[in-house]
Amino acid sequence: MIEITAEKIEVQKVIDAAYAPECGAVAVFLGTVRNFSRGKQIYRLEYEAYPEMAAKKIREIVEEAKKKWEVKQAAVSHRVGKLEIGEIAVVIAVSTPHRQHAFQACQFIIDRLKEVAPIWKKEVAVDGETWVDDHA
Amino acid sequence: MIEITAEKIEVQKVIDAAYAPECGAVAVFLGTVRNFSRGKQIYRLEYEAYPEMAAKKIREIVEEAKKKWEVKQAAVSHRVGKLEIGEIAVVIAVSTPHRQHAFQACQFIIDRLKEVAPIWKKEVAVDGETWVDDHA
Amino acid sequence: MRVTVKFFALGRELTGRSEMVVELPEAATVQALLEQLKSAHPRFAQLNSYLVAVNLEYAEMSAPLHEGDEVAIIPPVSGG
Amino acid sequence: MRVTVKFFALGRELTGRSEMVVELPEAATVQALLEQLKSAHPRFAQLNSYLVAVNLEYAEMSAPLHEGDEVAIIPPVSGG
Repeated sequence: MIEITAEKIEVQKVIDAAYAPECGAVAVFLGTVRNFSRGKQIYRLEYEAYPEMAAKKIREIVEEAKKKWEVKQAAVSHRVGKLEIGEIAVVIAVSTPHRQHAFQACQFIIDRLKEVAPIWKKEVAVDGETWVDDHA
Repeated sequence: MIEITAEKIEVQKVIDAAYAPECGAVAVFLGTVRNFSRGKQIYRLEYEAYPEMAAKKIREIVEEAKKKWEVKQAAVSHRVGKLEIGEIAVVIAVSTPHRQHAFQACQFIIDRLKEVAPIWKKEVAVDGETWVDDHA
Repeated sequence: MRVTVKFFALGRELTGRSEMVVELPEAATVQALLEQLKSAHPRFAQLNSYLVAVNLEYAEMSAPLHEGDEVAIIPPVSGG
Repeated sequence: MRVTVKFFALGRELTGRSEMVVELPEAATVQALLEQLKSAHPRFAQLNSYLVAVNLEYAEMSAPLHEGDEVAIIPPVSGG
């Protein structure tokens, strides 16, 4: 399961989609909306995606993770639209037979997703709106 | 939240217990019952704990993690009793402002838990029952 | 030939458009498309950092375009 | 003095007990308790790898025990 969705993400659904009976470990990453960023109070975030390309890039990242580690199953759900503080922007779940691989693969997927997936966030803060550029 | 429980673990509850509004990252680890272990087909696992000491040790591990990394909130739930294939034995959730810390602290907690928490598992397999000794 | 150009995030806000169809000479490159966009949409020229994707894949400035290509202007990403 | 001894997992199965109260001389050590357990419960002697906890903390063999202590025999752990 790889999805770009405007609906609230149900963590359990993403975990279920990553289930594999031969695996004893599932590593999960949740990216959530913080109340402060770069020293400013945040009201909300607005996520926008190029959904077809984002899904394609994330599929490629997952395939790359499967080559590097013993990943049996992985699922990624990324939300778009307006998100309030505490809401979940992204959930990544990775099943592996052994836990070290689960952590490494999960971290790889979120790191690469942030680098290459065409998804953008705008911070709506006390001093206005800013499109975030993490790589600037 | 640190608990040793005979009830099925609800992942979302553990994640909720690790929620911190100033955090943008939650790393979660799920340990689940695999269908194969050491080349044998497993029917089920039976977990036993020394609950008071297990909870105390896990609290200490979480405190240690909070000293090493910027962990704002952490929650651990470990199940005891008979578990079928696919059931969840342990859930660990860790909230941090930045994701690298979340992964590192979560992995540290599960690694240390497996080393020092007085919790035991018996594999019920095709060829009989064995108390697992991961450190042998 | 015609290509479809998609804009997102700051690029969408600057141009006021999420999509437009652009008429180009045969075998025009990504670079040629961008120059045409900048002269036709001065506010697009204000977008000073972006990559370009052609048919869902990041592309070089020198890549030739073809009839019906979907070109996307990709400002710095910040998902997750 | 009396201490309570708790058994878990293989230790529990070998002794057939999850808990027992043991009478010991004043200031007996963990080591002395273990020797007494081994001679009173030959099947306990079959447990060949374990640690000992006193009042919820891992303890040395030389640690002195006190009235009312809760001692636990901790076979190799395998949680998670």
